[in-house]
This record gives sequence, structure tokens and C-alpha cells, in this order.
Amino acid sequence: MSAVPLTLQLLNFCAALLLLLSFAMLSQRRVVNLVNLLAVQGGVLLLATLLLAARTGQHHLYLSAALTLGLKVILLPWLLHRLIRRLGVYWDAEPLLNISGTMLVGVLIVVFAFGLAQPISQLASTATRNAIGIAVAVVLLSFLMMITRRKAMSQVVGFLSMENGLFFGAMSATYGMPMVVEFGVALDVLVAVLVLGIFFFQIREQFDSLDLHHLEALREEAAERGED
Amino acid sequence: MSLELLILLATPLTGALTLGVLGARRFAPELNVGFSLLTFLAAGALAVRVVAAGQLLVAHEQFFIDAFNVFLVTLTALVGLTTAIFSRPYMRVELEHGRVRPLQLRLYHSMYQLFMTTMLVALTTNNMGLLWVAMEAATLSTVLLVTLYRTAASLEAGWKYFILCGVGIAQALFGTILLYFAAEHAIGGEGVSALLWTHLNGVKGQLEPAVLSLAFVFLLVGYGTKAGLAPLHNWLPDAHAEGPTPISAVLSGLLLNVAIYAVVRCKILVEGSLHSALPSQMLMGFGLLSVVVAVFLLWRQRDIKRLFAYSSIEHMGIITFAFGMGGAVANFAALLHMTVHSLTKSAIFFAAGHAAQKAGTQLMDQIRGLITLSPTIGWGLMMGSLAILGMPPFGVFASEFLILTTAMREQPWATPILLAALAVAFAAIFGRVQPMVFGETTAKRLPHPPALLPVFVHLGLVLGLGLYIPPYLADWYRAAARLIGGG
Amino acid sequence: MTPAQYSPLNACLVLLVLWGVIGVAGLLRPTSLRFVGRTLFPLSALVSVALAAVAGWSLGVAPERAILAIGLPDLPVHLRRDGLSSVFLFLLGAASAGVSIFAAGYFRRGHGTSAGLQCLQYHLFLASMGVVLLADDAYAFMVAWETMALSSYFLVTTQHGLPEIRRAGFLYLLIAHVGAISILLSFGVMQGGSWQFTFEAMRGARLPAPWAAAAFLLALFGFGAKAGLVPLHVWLPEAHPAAPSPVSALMSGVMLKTAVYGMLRVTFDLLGQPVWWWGLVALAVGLFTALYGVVFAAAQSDMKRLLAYSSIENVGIIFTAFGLAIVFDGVGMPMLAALALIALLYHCLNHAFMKSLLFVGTGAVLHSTGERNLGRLGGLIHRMPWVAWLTLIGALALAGLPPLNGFVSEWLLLQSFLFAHEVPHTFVNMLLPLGAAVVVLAAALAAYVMVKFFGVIFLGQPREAALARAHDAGVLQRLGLVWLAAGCIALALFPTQVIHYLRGVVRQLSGADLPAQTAPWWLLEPIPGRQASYSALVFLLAVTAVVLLTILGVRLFYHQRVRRADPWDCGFARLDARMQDTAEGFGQPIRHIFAQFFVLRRELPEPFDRAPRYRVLISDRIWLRLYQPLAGLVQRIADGFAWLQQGRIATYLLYSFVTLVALLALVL
Amino acid sequence: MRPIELLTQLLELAAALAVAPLFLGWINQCRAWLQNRGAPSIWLPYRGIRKLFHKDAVIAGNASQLFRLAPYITFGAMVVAAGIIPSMGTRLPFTRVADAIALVGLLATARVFISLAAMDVGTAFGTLGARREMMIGFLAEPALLMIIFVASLISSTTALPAITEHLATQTLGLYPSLAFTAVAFTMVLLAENARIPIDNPATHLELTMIHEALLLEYSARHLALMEWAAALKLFNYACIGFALFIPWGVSTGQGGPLALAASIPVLAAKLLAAGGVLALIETVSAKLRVFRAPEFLATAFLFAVLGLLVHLLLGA
Repeated sequence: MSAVPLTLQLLNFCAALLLLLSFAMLSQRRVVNLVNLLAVQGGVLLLATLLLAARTGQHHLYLSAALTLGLKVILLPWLLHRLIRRLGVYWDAEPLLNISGTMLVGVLIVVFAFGLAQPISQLASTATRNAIGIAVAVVLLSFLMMITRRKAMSQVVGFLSMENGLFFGAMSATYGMPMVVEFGVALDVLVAVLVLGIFFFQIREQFDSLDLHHLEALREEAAERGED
Repeated sequence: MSLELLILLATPLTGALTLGVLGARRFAPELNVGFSLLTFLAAGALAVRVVAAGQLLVAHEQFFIDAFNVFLVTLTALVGLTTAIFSRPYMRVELEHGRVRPLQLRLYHSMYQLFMTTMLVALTTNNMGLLWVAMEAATLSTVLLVTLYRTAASLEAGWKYFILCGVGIAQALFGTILLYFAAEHAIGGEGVSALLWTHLNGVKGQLEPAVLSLAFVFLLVGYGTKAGLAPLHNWLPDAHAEGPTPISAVLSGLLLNVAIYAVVRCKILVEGSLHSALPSQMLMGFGLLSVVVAVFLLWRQRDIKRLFAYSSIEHMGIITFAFGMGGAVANFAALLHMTVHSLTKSAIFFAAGHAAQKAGTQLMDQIRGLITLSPTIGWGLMMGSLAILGMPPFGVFASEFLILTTAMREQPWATPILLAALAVAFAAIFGRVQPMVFGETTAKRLPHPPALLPVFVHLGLVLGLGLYIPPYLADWYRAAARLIGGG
Repeated sequence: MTPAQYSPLNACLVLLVLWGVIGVAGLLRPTSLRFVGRTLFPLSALVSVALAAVAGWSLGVAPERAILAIGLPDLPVHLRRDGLSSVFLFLLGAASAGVSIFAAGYFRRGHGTSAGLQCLQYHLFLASMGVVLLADDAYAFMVAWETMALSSYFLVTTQHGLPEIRRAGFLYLLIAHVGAISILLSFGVMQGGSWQFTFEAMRGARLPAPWAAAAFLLALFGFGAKAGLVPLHVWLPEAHPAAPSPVSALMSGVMLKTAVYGMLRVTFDLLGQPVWWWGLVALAVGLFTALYGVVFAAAQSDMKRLLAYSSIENVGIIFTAFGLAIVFDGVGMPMLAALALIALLYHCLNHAFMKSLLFVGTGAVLHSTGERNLGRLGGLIHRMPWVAWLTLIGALALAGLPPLNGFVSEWLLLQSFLFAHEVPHTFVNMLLPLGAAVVVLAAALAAYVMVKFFGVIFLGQPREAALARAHDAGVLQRLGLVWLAAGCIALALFPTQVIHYLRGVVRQLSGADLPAQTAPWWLLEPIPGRQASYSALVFLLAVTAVVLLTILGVRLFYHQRVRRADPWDCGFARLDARMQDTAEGFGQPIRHIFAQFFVLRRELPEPFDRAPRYRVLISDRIWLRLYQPLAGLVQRIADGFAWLQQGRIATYLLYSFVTLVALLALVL
Repeated sequence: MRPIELLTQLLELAAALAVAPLFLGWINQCRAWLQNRGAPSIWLPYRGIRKLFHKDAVIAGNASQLFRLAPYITFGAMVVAAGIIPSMGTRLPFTRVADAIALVGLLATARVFISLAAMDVGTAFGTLGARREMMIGFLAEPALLMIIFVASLISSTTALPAITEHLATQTLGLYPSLAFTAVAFTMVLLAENARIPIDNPATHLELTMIHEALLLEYSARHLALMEWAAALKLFNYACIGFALFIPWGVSTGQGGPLALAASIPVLAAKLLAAGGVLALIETVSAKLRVFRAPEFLATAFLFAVLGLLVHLLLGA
């Protein structure tokens, strides 16, 4: 173990932390806390990026670290908090699948993800080979979270944590994407959140609630055939 | 950076900005048409140049035009133009009905141009990452258009569109990352170039199969969601039905094509590295599943735009199946089918949109006797439906002819399914369209004459493609088919 | 064109184009009956005559090709005219000439599609049939084929205001489309992986046996759907009554034959070597169709439905001959195969004339009485003698009675059946002669049907007062009727000449041929030495001679006095026209004997009804047992899929998730 | 053609025309004897015909030309049929014109015209008769064709004279298959000629009759022709039966005047015997309900098919 340098240990630690955080989100039912957790996740991501930058000395990593700080640690949580306050949605209703069950499925997903990441890790020359597995796990867990939640807001949080997972995957596997792409992605995420904001207000003024069961009208109901 | 390309990409972008300011003025629709026209001209020039000078690699290799995407670019620009022409009177009527307010009209026009930009970027870029960015941007630019009417249904549709496509596209991003990862491995990590399709294509032989198969799954699920392949299609009918008709037309006619385009680009790489039939089988599976699911859901539609949305899913399925079969003929047929489908389907949406406006409803049971109400709309809808159902001498038949005959030889097991599916589709769609076109009418006339020029231009083109494919076009298709491989 | 480059094929093409031009011309003044009806349609009739002449003249001419510069990139439109095409082109021209000239007098003001548009669709229909017969590659064939279906669909739905007509059109186009896809798949098999869709390449391709069988069966399904083989016949009795009578005449007289043409083309030309058991399949289907069709025809009470079902019967007979030909050809009896094929082609020609004649006859009746229901017709022979007597010719011909033409082809068919026992397969050689019995039963029933058809419409007393105002057909309509009747008679009296031409066609098609004909020109003796001979001409002369002699004798030896009186009323003095036997009554024995064919619903009057009424609803068992369950099945599956789509976004996300995980597991 | 052949032809026609009513008379005679009641004069049919010819024709007011033409056509058809069937000699110049199948067709034509004529007046009875007549027809025709099939399988031709000649000059004279078909043929004959058990020529009770219902509106010369044609039809059927099943005695091959002369008494003998047999059958059997007729004729068809199979099996 001593062979492993400190930064690397720290990186692995961050990875583990990310996984923990996504489980925490999965179990969390208060929307405010969800957002906070998201912010923390961003923070860990930032930390990981900095560590990686320090270790490899690739400068564009600093840039993406800055992006992360600005976007994922400060801007998005702030926006979401404002939305929550303006719309007054603090609690998510009872999730579709109860927490413990969700946890169980989550564990299975983690196993699956690690198994999946095995072949990749074999040939990863980068420092944080085994981090990819975790990235996949985070992505899938956020997916699970989106499936199980009822409030639009928590789905959005899930969506963003999925983005975080992706980001972590990109970094750990390849020291981040080329800058063009990084910016593009960041821009998209930003716009996405803005659009979301507009959405929320529209939905709100339409249904005066963000509960998703309002959004289940468009379905395939029985249609009697005309002449044919 | 070639001039044509510059104009091609810059025009809609400036259009988006300009209309973002002036979009609410009376002349905004004309402006919209103008920008689209300019784009189309640029696309034409580009096509001519590429046909003359072969493929084109510009802007530090960031942009890349070859036979495969150049005809899609032209097609996109053309449909963009005709849709703009169509939306002029259409949105006017909507305005008078008070379904939209001037400010929303501004949003509409600006987003329309932005959407065109993203489409064109996605088609012309050489950078898989940029492709992803453009696809995501396409979603974002259309999602607000879907909710333009602010009705409950449109909001729901928009929300589903946003979430499902967002999540889907996120998978695509992960796939792209894995691709990058593998590429870095093969090429050695000089950052940017490892995402350039041309480079990847060059070294696809050495890409790590294990990674690429994973990457392909993520990419397929991601872009497949946008292409509306079952079971990832659920956003599509809602978004098509609830948005304004011009948007339904471009979503169906362009976005789906571009998504398929992305999938095929990825397939080329993955197949090159895997040397296994896995990707083809996945495509064929998705294709058949989409066709079957779509035709059976067609059977029970009541909303005219939903109906044709499902028919779009069906045709995407057919195209995917054809690409999955591979081989010169099948690829050729698939490309042809992409062309004729987007032309026909947008034409149908134009006609259907006018029909719905005239009848004041989208429910097919309440639309009757169009042929007496307005012969042009009636015949447009009738001919369009017959064309999309693969009735010769329309071009859709030409491609289906090739696809079916190929399937009969290559994948005979699939033909009974296709036969049954096409039969059900015919019964479903024609059984609905016939009473709408024929019979006794109820609705009243409207002040604005319908802009049916686009409808008949499109149908004319499709008809022409059915009877005679000009040599240079055929060469395009052949070259593209060769590019995609198998040929 | 100069005689140097004159070729029948070019001439045919020019004529087809002319049809197209005439059709488009109809759009110039779409609502003017004078222009469309009195000018364009006679012109198109002239074109038809020219086509018939060219085709007839080109029967002996060697096959010729042409390639047009349109079509798919690697597949320009190939055209080829050989004997087979010529026969059917002749059929097309000759039949459509009569129908068009009739149609010229048929147009009326009325809502529905305008005359000009009908003119366009009508001529598109004719031209596409012509192209079907000339096409020499799969794509051109399919395009023409579907254009034919489409144009006829629009003609069927001329009166699209009425729901039942829309329904008929829908059913027709649906089945036609499914059939077309099946034909397409059959072509897909036949191109044998060479990706050459020209018929030339298909002739060259040697398919392994199972593939060849698949191609044949697919083609049988596809063309059978168009020809109206049971159980794919359901569209036919709906579409034929729905269409205007001239169109029904064309659909029944000519379009059904294009399906036969396609079947012959595929089996004997493209596949080359048919296997004998294919013939058994076709034979079985054909026989069943013949019986089914004629039994239902006997039970109908709508005159056009009746004719439609009788068309199904004749298609059945044609496919019986087809199957027989394949069997003989497969077991190496070329002479008999030739005989069966000649019978087949002959019957095609016959049916084209007879059925067109009857349909335009009903058209004339419909035109002057506005009535299609047999229960409201009767006694028209007094009001419309022309139509009546000319229709009688068609009816007798269709009943297969000598000396008219229907008998000739059935006679040839039976002659070839006589040898079935020599087929070197046990069971087959015992069962085949029974097929002959079925054919005869069908023919005899056809006579029954025709007696009902003619008797109820034209004989007896008028069942409605309105019929007193019925007027005979106009000049143009008479011309059409006369032309078709003359065709029937010509085909009846000069079989040897017709067969002389058909022999060449059959030789070209399958290499089989009859032995050299030794009989004199007036005597039909297909296989010399068997003394099985028939001469319609002498036959007719003999009967007429005897009849004339008898009449003469009676006049000579006895007197001519005739008194008119009321018919014998059994002392019940208040007999009126409505007490005549009805069409339903006439069909009653058939319903009784073939009860298991029908699903009957009867409404019998109560003894003390104020307004007693008797109604019988006859429905097609196949429709109830096959098609409705099919629709139900589709509905159920659709509901199943719909259940998956409940609008909850979480569910949709779950679908994506599961798909993702499943695929990942797949590649793992 | 040789004069002798022409002579034969003419003789046959003359015989048919002359003897047909007599044959009818003879059958009635026999039946009367069998039912031991006093027999009417054997010449009665002739008298009836002659009387009818002299009467004034009364025609329904709305009868059309078809109605007046039908009797002549029917009569003509029967005469032509008589010319085809080899009752005395097989070398008939006219027979090449029509083989057995054409003969069946000819009889069918006659039937159709009678039925149409019956429908022409438009009374209930006419249509009823026409309906039943056509029903019997389409049931009987397949059976008759099967019968002819068997015979023509044996002699590999459908020309009636050729069949007769082949059968008559055959050394082996005994065909089990023909035995079956003979039974079938007798049944068809009864049905086709409106005899018991299908129809009762002696009754005028409208609801049970077939043949009489058809002729209900006819009178005078038309009726006479119809009756004569009916007699001819019966005679023809009898002769078909002779030609197929007891062909011996006709002048075959190069048989000269002597053979022809010899064949006349033979024919007479056959007719007498046949009349007796018919009378016997009609006496011992009762009339069936109309809807038993299908079963009756189905049985006939079955016998014919059995004959066919037996032939294919034994080659005899």
C-alpha cells in the first residue's frame, strides 16, 4: 500500500466518497438536502480534479476545475436553492420504491458496474483506473434515483448527479475531454438548468405543483376504431 | 475554413440572434424564410463543391464533409426552407386564433434558426464530442418550442422530451468518453485529435474491442433515444403531437435523420474494431422492434399528428433495420429511405397541420371530407399517406422495394414480421386517412390560403425519386453506401 | 415512326402513351360531359382497337426488348413483348374497346369524382395494365402493378360519399397492397442473390428447390390476392358493385387476368421448371374457389355482387387449368400441359368478353332503372330489348353452353382432365378426375346462376312500377354491347383459328405444344387420332337448320293463330307482379344444399304481422372465421402495447434503464 | 362420306323422331300392365301431339319472343342430339361435330331455354319449375360426366360412336366399372326425364311437379313441340345407355346395308326391354320429396365415381 502515492490514495478516497454520496442521495427524501448533497458531490469532484491536475500537471485540468467550481459547486446549487424557495417544494413524496429496496437494487447495480468496468481498468494506463467502475456506478445510481422519484426537482438533481458521474468518468479515464468539448458540455448543462427553471415556472402556473403525477395525461388510452 | 461552410453555419446562427431581437415583428416570418433560403443556397454550393472536389476537411479538421453527410446537409437545408415557407401562414393563423402571443413567436423564430444551426453542426462536425454537444443543443433548442402553446399537454410533452432525451444523451456522452478513452489508447494522447472521426476511422482497427462494444451500447442507447427507437421512443409521439406543426415536421424530418446519422457514424467505427456481427444485430433488433411496436400503436391512434409520429418511428425502424443488414444495396436503400421519408413525412405534417387548423381539432374522428373542403389539402394528405405507405410510384416504394428484397435474401426470418407490420400499418393509417379525406365535411373555410407549395414540392420530389434517380444523386448514395461499409 | 424501326413493342408503347394523354386531356374540361364522354372516350376506344390489332398481329412475332431511361439507378425500366404479353395485350385492347365506347354513353351528372378526373384515373388504369403486361424487370412491374391497384381504387371510390363504398375501397386497396408485398418478396427470392432485378437475370438464376417453392407460393399468394382466390376473395364482391359499371367490367374482365398473366410469367417463364406438386396446390385452391364462388353467386340478390362472385368462380376455373398444366408439365407430359395452358388462355379471353358484356349490361340496367337489387327488377326484356338479347348471349356463354364460347374453353379443360389418370403418381391420378367433376358441377351451377340472373332481371313481370319508365340503352352503349357480344360469338365459332395462335404462345412460354393439327378448319380436334372433336359452327348451323325447318313445317302444315290471355292463376284471381318468385327464392335450393357454406340469418314474419317481411342475411363464413378474428387479434396486441405506454415518465426511464443494462449485459 | 353413312344418319334421325313418342307410349303401357289396370292406347302420345298442333295457341299477355322461341330451340336441340348418338350405326358423318361432352352441353342448353321460357311469364309456378329443373340439372350433370368419363377412359376417347365401337368390338365384353356406372346412369336418366322417383309425369299437382310446372303456360303447337322434345329426350337417354352399356348389335366398322338393316330390330328389342325396366322401376318406387333429389343424385354420382376407381384399380 505504501507503494501507492498519497495523491492517488486521496483520489481513490474521493471516488469512494462520490459513490457514498450517490447512495446518500438515493436515500435522501428532502429536496433541500438533495441539492446540498449535489453541491458536496461537486466539491468532491473539484477536489479530485485538482488532485489529478497536481499529479499529472496537465494545465487544462485546472481550467476544468475552475469550471467545476463555478458551475457545479456554486452556480447550480444556488439556482436550485432559489427555485426551491420560490416554488416552495421542500419534500419529495414517498418514492415509488421504498428506500431499503432502492438501496438493495443500488448495491446490485454497483456490483454490475464494477464487473462492467473490469476490462477497461485492465488497460487503463491512467492513474485512477479503478475509478471508472465507480463512475459507471454513479451514473447508473443516479439513473435509478430518477426512476424512483416523484418530484420533478429530485429528478433534476438526479440528472445533474449523473452529469457529475460522467464528468468524473471522463477525468479518471482520460484526464478530461478536450477543452472544446468541456466547454460545450458545461454550456449545455448551464442552458439545461436555465431551461429547467423556465419549465418549473410553467409547470407550476399550470398545475401549481411540481408533482409528476400531473404529467401522466398523455398516454395510450383505449381508442375505438372508426370505419376501416 | 471553406466559405460555403462558413455561410452555411453562420447564417442560421446570425438568424437566431437577429430573430431573437426582431422575431416578433410582422416581417419576421419572411425574415425566417430569407435566412433559411440563404442557408439552403450555401448548402447547395457546398454540395456542388464536394461532389466536384471530393471530401472536405477544414478548420483544423474540426469539420468534415463527405458524401455521407453532404446530402443530409442539403436535405436538412431544403426541408428547413420549405418548413419556414409553410410556417409563415400557419403561424399567422395560430396568432389570429390567439394560440400564441407575439413574444412567443419571437422565441419560435429564433429557436427555429438555432435548431437549424445545431442540426447543421451535428452533421458537418468531425469531432464526436462536438457532435454530442450539438445533439444536446438540438434538444434544448426544441424543448421550448414543444411547449410553445403552454397547454398542460404541451408542458407534459416537453418535460418528457427534455428528461428522456437528456438522460439518453447523457449515456451518449459516456459512450463518447469511452470512445475517447479507447482512441487515446490507440493513437496516444494528443488530446483533440483522438475525438476526430477521421482519425478514429483511420485507426479503428486497433481500437480496443472490449471498450468499444461498451461505448457502442452507450452511444446506441443515447442517440437511439433521439432517433426514437423502441423502447426508447416514448417521448416522440407526445412531442410531435403537442408542438406546433412546423416543429413536428422538422423533428420528424430532420432530427431523427441526424440521430440515425450519428448512430451510423458510431457503427462504422465499432464494426471496424469489433469484427463481429454484434452491432449489426443490435441495429436489426432495434429496427424490427421499433417497426412492430410502432405499427401496433398506429392501430389505435385518434390524434392525426400522433398517428404520423408513430409512423415516423416505424420508418426509423425500417431504416435502422436496413443499416443493420448492411451491404451495398441495403445501405443504399436506407439512405434513400432517409431522404424520401423526411421529404414525405414533413409534407404530410404540412397537410395535416392545415387540415387540423381547418377542422379546428387534431382528433381524426372530427376531421371529415377534406377533399370537398379544400381539394389541395385533401389530395396532399391522401397522396402523402399513400406515399409514406410505400405505394409506387413514390420513392418510399423504391427504398422499401430494395430493403424487402434484400431482407428476403439476407434475413428471410424477418420478412414475415415486416410483411405483417406493413400490412397493419397500411390498415391503420389508410383506414384513418380515407374517411378524413373523403366523405361529408363539417368544417368552415379559413381566410388564409394554405401554403401547400411545400407539400407538392416535396411530393413531387418523392415521386421523381421513385421514377428516376439522377446519376449524380445515385453516385452520392453509392459513395455514401461504400463509406458506411459493406459496399 | 418509319416502317424501318416499326416494332409492335414501340407501337404498343405509343398507344399506351396516347391513353395517358387522353387521360390528362380529361383535366382540361373536367366537368364537361360532352367533351369527356362524347369525345375522349370514343378516342380511347379507337386506341384500344388499335392496341388489340397491334397485339393480335404481333402474336407470332419473335420477342423484342426495349430499355427506357427511367427507373432505379442500376435498374432502368426494361420492357419485353413476347407471345404471352401479346395475348393479354390483345385481351386488354379488345375488351377495353367495348367498355370504353360503352362508358362514353354511360357518364351522367352526379356528385362524386368529376368526369375529367375519372377519365384520368380510368386511362391511368388502362395504361398501367398495359405496362404490367410489358414490364421485364421487377421494379417496373411492381410500379405498374401498384399504379393499377391505386388508379382502380380511386375509380372504385368514385361515389366516396357513401360509407360502404369507402369501406369497399379500403378493403380492396388493403388486400391489393398485402398481395403486392408478397409478390415483391417473391421477386426478392427469385433474383437469387444476383441483385439483378431484370426478368432476364431471374430466368438465368437457378434456385435451389425450397427457394423456388417459396417463390412460387409467395407469388401464388400475391397474385391470388389480386385474382380473388379464396380466402383472399373478400374484397372482390365489395369492390365490384361499388365501382361504376364500366370500371367493374374492366376490373373483372381484364384486371383479374393480369394476375393470371403474372402467375404464368412467374411459374413458366421466370422459375422455368415448375414442380408437379405446386400444381396440386394451385389445383386445389382453384377448384375450391370455383365452387365457393359459384355457390355464393347463386345466393346473391344484388346483380353486380352476383357477377362478382361468378368472376371468383371463373378465376377458380382458370387456376384449375393452371394447376393442371403445372402437374402435366412437372411429370413430363408436355402435350397435355400445352392443352391445359391453351384451355387457360382461351378461358381468359372468353371471360374477358363475357364478363365485360354482362357488367356493362347491368350498367345499362342500372343506368335506366337506378336499381341494382334483383328484388326490384324484372320484365325488362320488353323495355330494353337490345340490352336483354345481347346480355342473353353473355349469360349463355358464361353458363358454358354450346355453341357459345364459354363452352369451348371448358371443353378443352375437360379434355385435358381426361388424361389426368395417366399421371404417374398414385392417389393423384385417382383424385384428379374428381376435379373434373367439380369443374362440371361449377359449370352446371353457373348455368343455374345465369338463369337466375337473366330470368329475374329481364323476364317475368316488372316488380316495381318505376320499371315502366326504363328505356333501352343509347347508341354508344349499344355499340359497346354489340362489340363485346360479337367478340363472344367470334371466340365461339372459330376456336381452331384462336388455338392456332395460342399454340405459338404456349410453345414460346413452356416449350410444350400440341401435335400438328390435321382437322379441317371448321373442326376443333386438339389431339388428332382421339376422335374427340367439336365444331361449334356446324353445331350452330345444325340447330338453327332444325329450328328453322320446324318453324317452317309448323307454318306449312298448321296455322299461325295466337291468342293472348292472362297467365294461369290457379283460380286465385288476385295474382300480381310482387307474387312472383324472388331472387332469394330462386337461390333457396342452393342455400339448402350447400348450407354449410353460408352463415344464414333469417327474419320470418309472424302470422299476425301488420307489415310482414321476410329477410335472409347471407354472410361469408370465411369473413367471420378468418378476417374478423384477425382484426381482433391485432386489436388485442395493440392494446397490449398500449398498456406499456402509460404516460408515467418513471416507467419510461425504467425502460431506458433496462434496455441499457440488458445491452451491457449482452456485450459483457 | 360414304352414302351408307349418310343413310345411317338419316335413318337414325327419322327413327328418333318417329319412335320417341311410341317409346313413351310403350312405357305407359308396361306400367299400366304392371299396376294391372287397363292400359291406354300405345299411340296416345301421337294423338296428343297431333291434337295440340291443331289447336289455337294461347300465350300469356306478357310473354316475350323468348317464350315463343324456346319450344323450337328445345326441339331442335333434341333432334340434333339424336343425330349424335349412335343408336344404329357408329359411322355417322355428323358425330364428329360433337362428342359426349358437347352432347351433355347440348342437353344443358335445352334445359336452360325451357327454364328461361318458364320464367318469362312470371307466374310463381313457372319460376318454381325452372328452379327445380335447374337444380336437378346441376346435380345430374356431374354424375353424367363421370359416367362418360369411365367409358371414355376405357376407350380413351370422348366421341360417343368411337366408344360404342370400341366396346362393341371388344373381346372382353364384361366391365365391372361399367356395371357400376350403368346403375348410376339409370338413376340420372330417371331424374333427367322427370320420371318417378324424382318427378311424376302423370300428375298435375303443381307443388310436387317439375316438368309440368315448366310447361304450365304452354299450349297448342308449342306444347306439342315441348312434349315431343321430352319424348325425344327420353329416347336419346335410352340410346346413350345402349351405346355405353349394351352396344352390341349396332352396325360398326365397314358394316354395309345388311348390318344396318340388322341393327334395326336390335334397337327395337333394346327399346322394348328398356321400356319394361323403366316401367318396373317406376312401379316399385315411390316419388321422393324434392329435397331428397340431391341425395338420390349424389348416390348416382357416388356409383359413377366408384366405377371410375374400379376402372383405375382393375384397369377394366
